[in-house]
Amino acid sequence: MSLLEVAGIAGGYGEADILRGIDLRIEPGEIVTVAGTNGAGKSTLIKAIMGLVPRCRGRVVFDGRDLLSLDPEDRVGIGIGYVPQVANVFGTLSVLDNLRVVEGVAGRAARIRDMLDRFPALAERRHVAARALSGGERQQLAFARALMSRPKLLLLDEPTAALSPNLVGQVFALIATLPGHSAAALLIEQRARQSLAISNRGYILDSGRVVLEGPAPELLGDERMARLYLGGG
Amino acid sequence: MSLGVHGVNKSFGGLRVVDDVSFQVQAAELTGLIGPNGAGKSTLFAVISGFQPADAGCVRFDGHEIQRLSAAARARLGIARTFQVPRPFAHLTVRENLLTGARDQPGEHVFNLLCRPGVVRQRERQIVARADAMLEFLGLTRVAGERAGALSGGQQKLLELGRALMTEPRFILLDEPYAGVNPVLIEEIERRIRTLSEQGTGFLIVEHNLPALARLAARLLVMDRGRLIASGTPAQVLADRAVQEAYIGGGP
Amino acid sequence: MSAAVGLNLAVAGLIQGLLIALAGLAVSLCFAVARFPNAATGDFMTFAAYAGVAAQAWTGSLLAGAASAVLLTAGLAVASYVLVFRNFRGRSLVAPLIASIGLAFLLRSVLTFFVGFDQHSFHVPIARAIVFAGARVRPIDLWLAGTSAVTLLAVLAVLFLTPIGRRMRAVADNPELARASGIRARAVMLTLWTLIGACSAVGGVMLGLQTVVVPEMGWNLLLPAFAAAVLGGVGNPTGAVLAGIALGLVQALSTPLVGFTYQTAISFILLIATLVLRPQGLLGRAEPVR
Amino acid sequence: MPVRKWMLTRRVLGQAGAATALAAVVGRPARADRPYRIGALNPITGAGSTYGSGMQKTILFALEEVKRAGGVDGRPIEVYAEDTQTSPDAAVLAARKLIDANKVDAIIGTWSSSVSLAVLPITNEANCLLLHTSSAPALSTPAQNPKHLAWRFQAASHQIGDAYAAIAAHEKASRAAAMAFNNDVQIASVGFFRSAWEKAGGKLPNPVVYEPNRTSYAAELQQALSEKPDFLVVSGYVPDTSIILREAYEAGNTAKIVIPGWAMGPATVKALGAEVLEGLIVVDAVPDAGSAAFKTFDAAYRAATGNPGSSNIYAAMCYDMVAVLTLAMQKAGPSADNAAIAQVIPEVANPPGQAVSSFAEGRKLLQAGQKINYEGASGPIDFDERGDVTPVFGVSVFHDGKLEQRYLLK
Amino acid sequence: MQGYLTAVGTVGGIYALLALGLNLQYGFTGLINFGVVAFYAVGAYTSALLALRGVPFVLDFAAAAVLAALFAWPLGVMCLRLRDDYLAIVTLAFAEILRTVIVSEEWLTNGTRGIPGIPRPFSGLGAAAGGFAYLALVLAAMLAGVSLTVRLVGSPFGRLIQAIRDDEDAVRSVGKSPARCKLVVFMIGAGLTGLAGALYAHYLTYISPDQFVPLLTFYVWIAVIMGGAGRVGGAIAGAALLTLFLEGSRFLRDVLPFVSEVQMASLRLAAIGLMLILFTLYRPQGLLGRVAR
Repeated sequence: MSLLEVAGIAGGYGEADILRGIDLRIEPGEIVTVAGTNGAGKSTLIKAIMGLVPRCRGRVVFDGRDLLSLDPEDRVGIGIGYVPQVANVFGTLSVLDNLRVVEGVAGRAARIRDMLDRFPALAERRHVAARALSGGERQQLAFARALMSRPKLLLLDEPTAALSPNLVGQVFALIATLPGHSAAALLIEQRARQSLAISNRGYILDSGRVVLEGPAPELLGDERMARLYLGGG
Repeated sequence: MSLGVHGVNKSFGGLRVVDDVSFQVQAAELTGLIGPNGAGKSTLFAVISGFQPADAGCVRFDGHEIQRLSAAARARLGIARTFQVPRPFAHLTVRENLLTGARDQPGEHVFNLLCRPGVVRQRERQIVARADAMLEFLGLTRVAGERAGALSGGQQKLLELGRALMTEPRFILLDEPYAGVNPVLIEEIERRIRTLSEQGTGFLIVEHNLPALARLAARLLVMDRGRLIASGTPAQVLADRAVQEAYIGGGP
Repeated sequence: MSAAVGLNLAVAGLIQGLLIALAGLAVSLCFAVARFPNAATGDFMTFAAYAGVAAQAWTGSLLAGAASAVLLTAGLAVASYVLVFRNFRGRSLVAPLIASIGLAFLLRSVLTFFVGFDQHSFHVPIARAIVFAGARVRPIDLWLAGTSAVTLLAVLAVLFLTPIGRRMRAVADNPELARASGIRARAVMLTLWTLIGACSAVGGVMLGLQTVVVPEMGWNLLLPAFAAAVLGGVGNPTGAVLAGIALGLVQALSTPLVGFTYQTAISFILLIATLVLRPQGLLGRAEPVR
Repeated sequence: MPVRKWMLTRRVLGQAGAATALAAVVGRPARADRPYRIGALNPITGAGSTYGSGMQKTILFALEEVKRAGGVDGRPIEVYAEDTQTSPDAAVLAARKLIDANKVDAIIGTWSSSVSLAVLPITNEANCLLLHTSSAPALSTPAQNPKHLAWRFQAASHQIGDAYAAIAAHEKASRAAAMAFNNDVQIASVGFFRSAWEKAGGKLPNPVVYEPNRTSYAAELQQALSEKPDFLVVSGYVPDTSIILREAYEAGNTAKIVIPGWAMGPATVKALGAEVLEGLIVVDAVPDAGSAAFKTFDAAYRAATGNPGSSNIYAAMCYDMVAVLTLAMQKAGPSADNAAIAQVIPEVANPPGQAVSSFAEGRKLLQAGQKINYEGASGPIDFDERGDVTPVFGVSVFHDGKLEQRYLLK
Repeated sequence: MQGYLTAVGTVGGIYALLALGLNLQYGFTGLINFGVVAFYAVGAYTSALLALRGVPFVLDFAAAAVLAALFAWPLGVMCLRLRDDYLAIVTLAFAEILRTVIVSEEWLTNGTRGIPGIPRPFSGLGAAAGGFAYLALVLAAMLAGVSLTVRLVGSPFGRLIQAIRDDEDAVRSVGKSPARCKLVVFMIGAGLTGLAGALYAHYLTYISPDQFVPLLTFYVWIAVIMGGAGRVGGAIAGAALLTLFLEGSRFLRDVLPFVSEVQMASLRLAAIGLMLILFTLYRPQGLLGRVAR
């Protein structure tokens, strides 16, 4: 059984649909890239899985449970973590508080120690308000916060956007370690090549629909993929 | 006539989104601006159109420094822009959206409304005629009376283009005009842009649909992580190794 | 102005400021987490004062009276959340604001329906003031100041030192991210409204102890409370407390300059000036554009 | 008050009047076909609510007394009640309703100057009498009261001010000070106090004007006491006066404090206690506790409300309004219009004439063609040429938690 | 009875004018003005003071409207570039400051003594005809307010206002200034409110500071919310409903014999409060309104 199964999900915020029937699945421990042009509905897809899209129809099954009837906070409880693209930390809270705030974590103190061990930069600045962190530190904190609840699936919305090149590498390295922590990841990425390189499979969205899907190596070699991005370059 | 940015910097909360960018765009030379997400293209648009103040540097239009002008004043000067995610007036009809874009409607001042109703009516007739022609061109005539919020994303993109054109701009900043628009219409829009460009309207276009942009643009600018990393003809730019790196990401 | 006069004014201003701070804290908490200015805060205070007088008459003990006032008002605040304000999630702040004005009217008229418009008062021993370095300090002032300060600190402590307070600040910071971090809104909101009720209740009882208990007493303190909440930086509870105290002091110390009639107006003039010169409030952080 | 009872009263009054009217029609025709209608316009709610319902009840039982005494010859009386909400807007609409819908000939019992000032143009225009309990000087100026239809039953501000000065002299004050609630009446009365006191050779620093609804008046008090006065007038209302009295005590004040009677309620005594109030001087156009009219009023008021008559000076005024109005109607005759009735008001209320303390007594003497002088529950009720009552002030002092009347100022 | 109905109609008409002003500001443009009573007072005092100095009525009324609008100008300039709710707080504070000024600056306003003897137009016609003529004047002013609103809303200016409510940035992008439009609406609304104040002052012939309390602002809000924000008919219907309600409770006592008059006052306020809550919860668009945004 798949970890996440999305079938015919459609919906949006205002009157018009942004998602127009998307099918997608993620197996346990798998990294899946979702790419596509701006406005294709990538962020909306992630938010819909998280339960943050007001109008949403279709079927979303996670770990055998129907998600659409659950509140976002309850989806966290059954093993979904979420790192939004912007505003992904509580700026007014200290680094430590950003981690402590997560509810329903068994052995929280130990888990926080784990996280600080894993992200030494955060450990150093644990009493600093999160809004004072650099872009890279913020991203790490957002990861750490999402990982606190030991998610089985991590939803990542363009985690490398606007990061400096060496940080981009770090973030991808970090994502690559997730399966080792028995977490699957759904990754939205603009840097499709780097992202697919660490992914098992990928989906390409356009106008709220899946236009291309397949195993990551295949997609990387697919000339349609290159054309979509570089006009046959 | 030209539009230029000189040494523009813009940061958000310690993150430098636009990093010392300078370039000059001639009206006669249709220009595309490309780069991966987060490269700072939209922020640069916001700085040029007056929606964000630059931290440093200046913006020149037609030889004048304009960075002190409000967004509305820049639009009146002839710099029109569209938004990446369409922002129609959701509760107005499609036609009303276009009417709102028209310039020189004295009826938008209460004094004229009460004291010169004839002038207002006459101008309104002209504007409606222009709007209807615009609807025709955009293929939106069928939905002219519908509320703009009910349109599909692609239709909203078109509407927004039309609204910008209604301001009779001399220079247009288009933020992803093709996103969500069907291919037939893309060619249609392309033709129109080319016509306008030939008539002397300047264009700076951000677009991810590179084939379409490459057909249209005489020149491409490439941004990555806030910096301008390349510029030249489409063929030159797309062959550039650094550009490919920035776009799809380098190999492992 | 002699030093003694100034000192006495400062004492009076401090007491007044602590009262404004309590009300301002209740307003600010609500604005930060529930995201609307609660115009019923003043009438929560009035309710608390009446409840306190009644409970004191019944039990004969001021402490018991005050304690029951806090409990009852906290219950009232929670009930108003459950019955009214909970239903405004996702609407603009105007709707809950208008509803809170309605709630204010409703509360006050239910009070006057049953107890009428007559003046009531707490029974407290009245004693001569202690003269201390030229300043007259009434024993009751010390109690009022002490209790207000302890309450203010306690509320801030809940906010900054407890898990639920941390969650509350997270919701205030970014409600969507809070939900996506698994923070349950219900517990946070119930705690929030309990705090709002308790804070208003202590303010109401203090006000009743210092003055007299009449139906309009809390409503009259609402504008200064709003002023404190805005001056302190919208949604910044610590700022609201400091701004409330500052407002009280400024009002009192400005009287030699502007006279007694303009005393109250001073805080509003300050408020407008602050909004114009520093829209984010004196101690506020810049609000992200929404 | 239960409305059903009130409606009953209204109907009974009407019927009783009608019977009287029938009897009278035989002798004198004229206007007797139409009852004389009185509008009781009182502050049932709002700031004046402490007094309003007592005032309304008093008007009803006073008219009941008139009816029991046989009524006004040839004039049945009806009464309609309305609430001013102590707000000029609401009062104007209520007055309009009374005059236009209920066709009243007289409006009695308005409280607070802004209400009376707002109602006065309406009554004036409709040739309607206005008997009020407000003290604003403007109410009896020729500009506002051109037809002389408005009559003041409350001491005017200048009279209260003079009374403060007289008390200060009586108490042998050397340095006086004053505080006033920021409204027309209170500022005017301490203003008059100041001019009277300075005319008598005393000196008074600027009165401290304070705002309502403050949480503390410590600063105001401090300023008022800064010249170390031995005599302090605090001219305000119940809530603010309670706070000021307590804070004055806490601040160790030694000056004698004088307050007007309306600023003192049963709640004040309960809240402050004997020690704080000890020595407090209360001045009021007090019902002459010895007068017969006051005794009758007091008994009826206790029966109607359960409180002593002395707790509501305005109710006593309303009692006198009914008596003076009905006596004047009696004297002017059944065909008289309001101008004629107004003209004889001083004739029934002022000396010379035999002193009477009720409508019943007065009616008998008037029927016998004698001159009368009504001596009322709220004072002797004598009007000056402007239509203002010239009151007698009672000065009382708190001692051992009780208010003891010490002397009268005439 | 006719005279009473005339009076109710006059007061109701003045409320309707107030509601029209606020409806223009809040209903159509989303400006949260909690200082209605301040502009009302400016109008009332301006007109009263001028009339007492012998200025003709027409000029008094015009000056009241203009001055009220001018008072709105600096407030609008200060606030309209800030967040929506700042205007609410600033106008609320402005109303209190203004009341203090009226109380304190006796040389101008006669302080707490108020201004008696304000002349009333048509008083020469006698009580009945004069009252009726004044009612006609108030209704004419109300109709002028209605036609102004209708004209504004249906005009290119009204279109721009609606566009501003949808997306201010998009309005800027087509070269129009949202702040200017909002300021104009704020001033026009204040002008209508000032005119209402003038009509009130001359009707009552006496004004004092305690007639201009915040409760009045909330009454006007209640009228707009109940009637339906953003609808011309809504403002009128709301004002009518409010007047009916406030006056009707005078007669309600007769059918509720177990309620004392003091309690009746409480019930009146309680009902208003409850209606506000229920309307915002269950019918935010008001009686006649379209769906609130």
